[in-house]
Amino acid sequence: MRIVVKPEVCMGCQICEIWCLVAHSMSKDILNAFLLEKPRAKPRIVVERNPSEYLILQCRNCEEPKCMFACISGAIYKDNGVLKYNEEKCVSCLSCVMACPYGAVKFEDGKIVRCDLCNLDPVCVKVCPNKALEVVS
Amino acid sequence: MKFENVIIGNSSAAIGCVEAIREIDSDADILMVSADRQAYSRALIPYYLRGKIELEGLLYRRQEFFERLNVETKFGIRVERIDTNKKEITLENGEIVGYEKLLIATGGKPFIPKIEGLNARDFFTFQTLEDVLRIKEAVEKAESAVILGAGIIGLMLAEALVEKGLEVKVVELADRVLAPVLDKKTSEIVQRKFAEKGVEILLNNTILEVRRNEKKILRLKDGREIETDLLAIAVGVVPNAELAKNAGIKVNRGIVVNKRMETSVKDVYAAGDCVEIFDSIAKTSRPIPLWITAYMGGRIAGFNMSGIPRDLSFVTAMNSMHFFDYYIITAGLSNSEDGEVISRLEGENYRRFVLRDGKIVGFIIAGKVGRAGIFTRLMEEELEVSGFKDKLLNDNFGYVDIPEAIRWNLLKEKVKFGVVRDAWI
Amino acid sequence: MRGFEKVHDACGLFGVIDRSGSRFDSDMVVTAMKNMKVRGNGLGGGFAAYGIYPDFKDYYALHVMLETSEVRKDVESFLEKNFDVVNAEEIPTNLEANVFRPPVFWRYFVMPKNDEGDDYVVSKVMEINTKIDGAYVISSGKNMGVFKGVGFPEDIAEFFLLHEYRGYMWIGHSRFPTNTPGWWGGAHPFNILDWSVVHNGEISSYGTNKRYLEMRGYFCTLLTDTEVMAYAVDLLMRKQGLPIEIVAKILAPPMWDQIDRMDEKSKKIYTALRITYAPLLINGPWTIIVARHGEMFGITDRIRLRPITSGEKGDLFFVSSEEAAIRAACGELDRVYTPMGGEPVVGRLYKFEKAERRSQRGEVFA
Amino acid sequence: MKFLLKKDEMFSFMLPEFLVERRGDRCIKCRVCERQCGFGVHSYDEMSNTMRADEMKCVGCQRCAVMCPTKALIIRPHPSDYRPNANWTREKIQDLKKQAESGGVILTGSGCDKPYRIYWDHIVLNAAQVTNPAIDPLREPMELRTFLGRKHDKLEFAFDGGEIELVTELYPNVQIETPILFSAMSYGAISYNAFKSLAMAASEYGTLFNTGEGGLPKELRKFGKNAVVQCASGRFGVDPEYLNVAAVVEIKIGQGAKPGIGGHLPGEKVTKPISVTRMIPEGTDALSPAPQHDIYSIEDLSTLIYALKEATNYEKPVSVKIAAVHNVAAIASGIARAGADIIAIDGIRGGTGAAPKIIRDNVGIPIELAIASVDERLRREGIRNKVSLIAAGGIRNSADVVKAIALGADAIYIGTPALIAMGCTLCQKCHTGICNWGICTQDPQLSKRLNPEIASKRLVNLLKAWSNEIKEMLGAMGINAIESLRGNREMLRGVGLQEWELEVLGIKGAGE
Amino acid sequence: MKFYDLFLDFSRKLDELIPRIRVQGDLAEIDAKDLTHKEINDLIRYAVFEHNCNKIRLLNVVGQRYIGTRIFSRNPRKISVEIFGYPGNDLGAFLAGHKIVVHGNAQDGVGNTMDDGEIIVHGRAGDVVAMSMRGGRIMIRDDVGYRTAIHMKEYKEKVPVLIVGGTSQDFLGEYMAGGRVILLGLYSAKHRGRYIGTGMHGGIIYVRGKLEPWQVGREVGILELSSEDFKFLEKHVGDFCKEFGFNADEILGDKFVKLLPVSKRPYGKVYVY
Repeated sequence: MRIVVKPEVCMGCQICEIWCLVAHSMSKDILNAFLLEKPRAKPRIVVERNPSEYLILQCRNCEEPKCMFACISGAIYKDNGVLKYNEEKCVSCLSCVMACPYGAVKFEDGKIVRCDLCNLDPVCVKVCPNKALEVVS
Repeated sequence: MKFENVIIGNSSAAIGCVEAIREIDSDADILMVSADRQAYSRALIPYYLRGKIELEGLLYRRQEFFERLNVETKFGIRVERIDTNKKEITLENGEIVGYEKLLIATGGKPFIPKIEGLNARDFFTFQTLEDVLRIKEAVEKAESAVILGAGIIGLMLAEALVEKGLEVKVVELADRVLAPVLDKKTSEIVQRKFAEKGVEILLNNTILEVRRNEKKILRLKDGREIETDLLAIAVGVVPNAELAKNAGIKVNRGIVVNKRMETSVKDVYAAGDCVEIFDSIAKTSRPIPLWITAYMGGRIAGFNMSGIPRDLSFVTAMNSMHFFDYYIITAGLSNSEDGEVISRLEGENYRRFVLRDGKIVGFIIAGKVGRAGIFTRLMEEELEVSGFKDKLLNDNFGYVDIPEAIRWNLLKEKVKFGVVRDAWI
Repeated sequence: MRGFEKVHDACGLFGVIDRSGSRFDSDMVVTAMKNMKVRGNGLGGGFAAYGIYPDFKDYYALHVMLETSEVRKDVESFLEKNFDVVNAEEIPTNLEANVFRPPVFWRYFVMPKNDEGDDYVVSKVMEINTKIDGAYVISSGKNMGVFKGVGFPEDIAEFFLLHEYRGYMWIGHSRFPTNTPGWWGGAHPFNILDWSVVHNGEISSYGTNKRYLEMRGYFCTLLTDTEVMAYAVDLLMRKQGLPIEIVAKILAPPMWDQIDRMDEKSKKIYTALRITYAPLLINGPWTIIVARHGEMFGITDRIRLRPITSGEKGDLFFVSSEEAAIRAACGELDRVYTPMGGEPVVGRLYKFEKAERRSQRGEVFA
Repeated sequence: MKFLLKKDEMFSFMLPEFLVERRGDRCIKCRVCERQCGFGVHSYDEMSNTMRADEMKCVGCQRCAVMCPTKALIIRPHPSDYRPNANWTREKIQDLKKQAESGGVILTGSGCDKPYRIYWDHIVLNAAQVTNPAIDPLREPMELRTFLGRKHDKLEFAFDGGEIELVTELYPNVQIETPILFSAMSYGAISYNAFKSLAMAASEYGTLFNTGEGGLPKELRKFGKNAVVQCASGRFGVDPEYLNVAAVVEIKIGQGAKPGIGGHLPGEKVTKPISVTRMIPEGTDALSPAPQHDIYSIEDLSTLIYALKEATNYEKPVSVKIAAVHNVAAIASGIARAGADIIAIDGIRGGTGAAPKIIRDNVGIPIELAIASVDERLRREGIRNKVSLIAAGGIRNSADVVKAIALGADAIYIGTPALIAMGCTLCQKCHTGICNWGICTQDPQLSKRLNPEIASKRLVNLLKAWSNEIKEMLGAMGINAIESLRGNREMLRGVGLQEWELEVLGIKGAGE
Repeated sequence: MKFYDLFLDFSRKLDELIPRIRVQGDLAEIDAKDLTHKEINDLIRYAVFEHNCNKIRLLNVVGQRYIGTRIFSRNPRKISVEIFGYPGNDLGAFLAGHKIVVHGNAQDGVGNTMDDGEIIVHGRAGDVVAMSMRGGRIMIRDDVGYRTAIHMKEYKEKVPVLIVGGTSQDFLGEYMAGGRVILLGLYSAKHRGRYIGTGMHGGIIYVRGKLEPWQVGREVGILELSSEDFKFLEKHVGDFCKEFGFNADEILGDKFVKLLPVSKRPYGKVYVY
């Protein structure tokens, strides 16, 4: 499976990003996640924005995942068709950042931040007010 | 005893090969023979030394992995020779194993330059588990260290040793650190990082002679003599190709392979640090000792060994490195001056692109490394970027900066072949 | 339009025809209506009888209800002006009968002036009904007549001395109005020319039907929704010459989903009927018996919210709200049939058999 | 909002219309509001790490309040007000100030919002009790199928050889599955996505949408069999194929929101795709003259009606849309006799993408009265079946639909309800070209906000819900086909209406 | 008041009319005497679609409307219709690429919303000629009436052209949004039309002969011709002269002016939001 954006209806509201953050917070509560939790959870979605355009990017869950091929520690692996990431094994060598052709792996505050597909039930897809995100197999 | 697939080696290329074979064929029998006792990740050695991971963490794939993938393993056993006529290999214990397809993934070995008075006990290399265990022990007693070679391995070792409290000097023949991949500006930043931590980097220099009293005394090219408790040599890795060479397989600087990872001999494939391969950007064949190149090479070999013809289409040098939390990613002809060079330096954030015919042939991104993989993709696609080249230098460059007409095409994944379903740790 | 009251009622209907054309007295129809006494409440009953005036069979027989005797002068001068009146008499009545405040009934046998025909008669009837206060033409056909009023049907029969008439076809009605005072003009049957209608039910589409008929020159004056039935039948069958089988499909058309499943030809015909005659779809619960010279038919609404049964015995053909009423009138029957909603049951004189065969072969209306 | 010094601007005396309240305990500074406001109300100030609002720009469209993930925003009419004055209302004062500052004719969007009597709310419906059974629409057949077009007075059949043959050749009629159509909203006035959503929904539900006068883009011509295509005074996008792919061709004479006023799509809305469809150069004003310049009389209308019938080989009903004005009944009679198959009448509360406010709010008559008098007039003349009547302008729910049909309409055009179903909040800023809901805009970033898949589904839901409600009401009346409701004014009673109003509506007072 | 369908109720069925048509190969000749509008177009359709005729000759035409309107088909075959007599209003309305030649005068609405094709009138024409015309060419030998070329429009390469040999009455080019109008003024020294180009916001009007500024709407500017304009005129005036037998060089040698809208957005400032 893969999450893809339909650019013709994506309006760049970034609500997917907001709820992605909440889904990856401790409290899972939007107010607490934003206002109280320190450090604030990191959204997994990549939002590209320039003055006139925007683009929402999720991990493509590639069939041939370069991030996984490049990973020197085995922290990125596939399980039943789904790319997974084991933070404990990761040494932050950034080989995955170097390899991911979509730039879907982020490196923030010394940590690799990457989409986990929310156990195959992606929050971003559910919350999109315009159905601009869809899961394709 | 005969196997359909025999793989010599158990590191990145070997694992890539096994995983590819299993994507195609769940039944084919596979034997993996390796001198190493365990399949661990050599790239993790510096992290182990620094204590970032435990010994357990070095394991790239656990033993269960081989059981689950139904791979027979003979680890800790050296291969004596290959007979390509009989399609057999002979192990050091005399055992003879037949193969239908053979992958040679014997890796590389540290290059040791000729130094007067140097003998094997005097220095450490920094490549294998044995190496690091030895260093770890030595570090406990040492107060100072000298590292020959300011490449990635040398500098990572230097960083690790500084963290351990040693007084570290690095000796480098070139006029700057990481000279093969970085340009002057980035080298300077890296040098500054090391200087700030008290590491002395001796450039345009090398060790001519080793002498000993309590400590080792090193005579340098500039005539200086320095004392040290610990000497490490990290000037590079060369292909470990003797086995192949002895079997009559063509070897230049490394084992010669084509895009399908086939050697000069039928049914014998090679991948990883032991080969030399065509660099799609530099347009020349050379050893490219990189983890991802090894994995991909092994993977491609795996497909071809299983009867699925497939090329390794894009290969070039690419590195991701970090020193004292300063991150650098480079690819291709990253420090070339030949072509149109655009760059932007802001504090320690640095971006440099080398363009030829409007296409990216190399880049250095340092500091905020962001999403450097996008540029590798642009290189691979040979995309004309002159239309938006100014935007490349923005920290937050993304697909949104690529004209819409081509953007969505780029965002489609081009699956050439093979779908990775599972890859366990 | 304002001041109108729609009558809601639940009633008993009955009709009988001798298909050989032999005439018989009112016994069967009165017996049958008596049998269905509980379907009425004594606020309305009535009959139409065909073939009762053989001596004046070429003249329009106008039965006129006069609420006051003064109004008779107006009616008669109107008739003199527009018709040749060959006979005028008060309809004999039995004032002993158990009826409620009976008005006076006169009958006139007339011939239109200047060789005018049916349409002329209709328009003059409408004129009397709308313009002459207190006078209503309750029937206007040739060789037939309507007898109706406020009371149980058998009382009405007694009032009009019905046993003295002989006809080949009779229809009867017993009424149960719920919200209007008994009014003699509001009783059934409703008639125009030789068309008579008795009706059991309530027409939910009354407003739609009425306004369409008004556009066609029919004005509903009798303060009851049954009137639209009579006028609709007159418009479709007399004026436009459509056979009963088609008229049935106008008044009670098949559902669209049923039409959608038909073959192309039938679909086209039914679609044409529904879209052209949409305002004449009679919606709501109803059964009617319609009679004219030579034939009589009964039909219900398309989802049959009100009952109907037909029966045959020898030359006799019956339609009734209840099978029991037929049996009360006639005893053993050769055949009893209960039609589907919207399916007409038809009794015709044998001499119209040819027409009957024709319609039976029209398979799309089977 | 940057509270910066302004230069070179006439100081405005206007009060803000809306108050933007941000609940501090809820705001997470995610800036969704900022990204969602096309009018630029919200902004983030980095120095103070606060969200700010420029209330002068707020139009009260509620987009931000709806989208705010924590529902931290409250947008409500601004409490600052002038001294209450029954004569000089706030709106009148504001309009006047706006004109004093600009010297312009005030434009507005959406329908008339003035409190003229809404007759729908003074008409009640009948239901069956005891004497006839109410019908349960969930289990028994209930038919809403409607045919639009001219009907014959009678059908003729031939009975040759035992077969029944229909002799009469029917006039072209178009079949719809519910008596509700989407009114004319042109591509240009509304966004491509909104336009496409209407087409998709009409096609899915089996009813019609109306292209308005902006043409029908080539790729949407596949929806032609569900399209009413307009031929208006501007004749934009009118080509022979456009006329021939349609179900109905409509001549637009007038519009309820602006009777007697032409259309004016400003040049900035004439984007590339619009210019392709309208067949005029990009950036040119698309002017629709007030009259059609080949129609100066009823005979000329007849000429155009038959020109269109000729152009479509007599295969399609031709509709004429007029605004409800004082002598609408006589006009409608003339239109019927001029050869129209359908007459659409748009009442004073009909919507618009842009109209001078003074016209919108003061010209025309309510549709209830118009449809009642047209229906009655056509019946009196005996020609009601010659045309189908479509009532438009100010229909708000399914009861209004039922009442309109009982007053005499064959079907109903809905515009504003369809827009509301898609998200419109009636902020009345359609004419600005900025629509935060992606409906009434040509800005590609804003129109993206309307996903046709979602919007068409919402429209279909609306049609489904209203149709089901209509069935409920019919069932309650004991009627199982919509044609038995048409003109059935017996089903209506007036409440709180004067004698003349009951007379025009042709209904009795309640209790009569 | 009885209700009539002006066309269907008074037109005979095609079968009855077929004797009125004479087909000779590619050509169909129709005697239009006493035929209604609909009957003529029924016969034209019959000739075109049943007999595959590409040429139609209509004789004895008097006032029948919409000639040529009903030959739209998705098949791009081009039909040519020659009319002898006096066709009625809306000649060639919505014309879909066919050619119509009139030997006689035409009435109002010639080429109404015409899509493509050509209409040539050997005579004069009435009001609203070329209204909302979108493509193709119309040539009128003599004068035209009111509101000629009203709301004519153009898109990309589809540019309608109207050439009038004589002059026009008032409101020529009102609301004009595109296209080209050429007024040759061949029969009088002065043009008498007023309000020329009022509301005009696209297209070009070329006028030969004298034009006073008060004759022109305020949205219009009067300009000199460029060499491109001359090239355009050469082609179309050349065709006009060939068709009607005039001397092109003589006509083109005279002075022309060009009327252009001053703005694509004439009413941009009138409204406030």
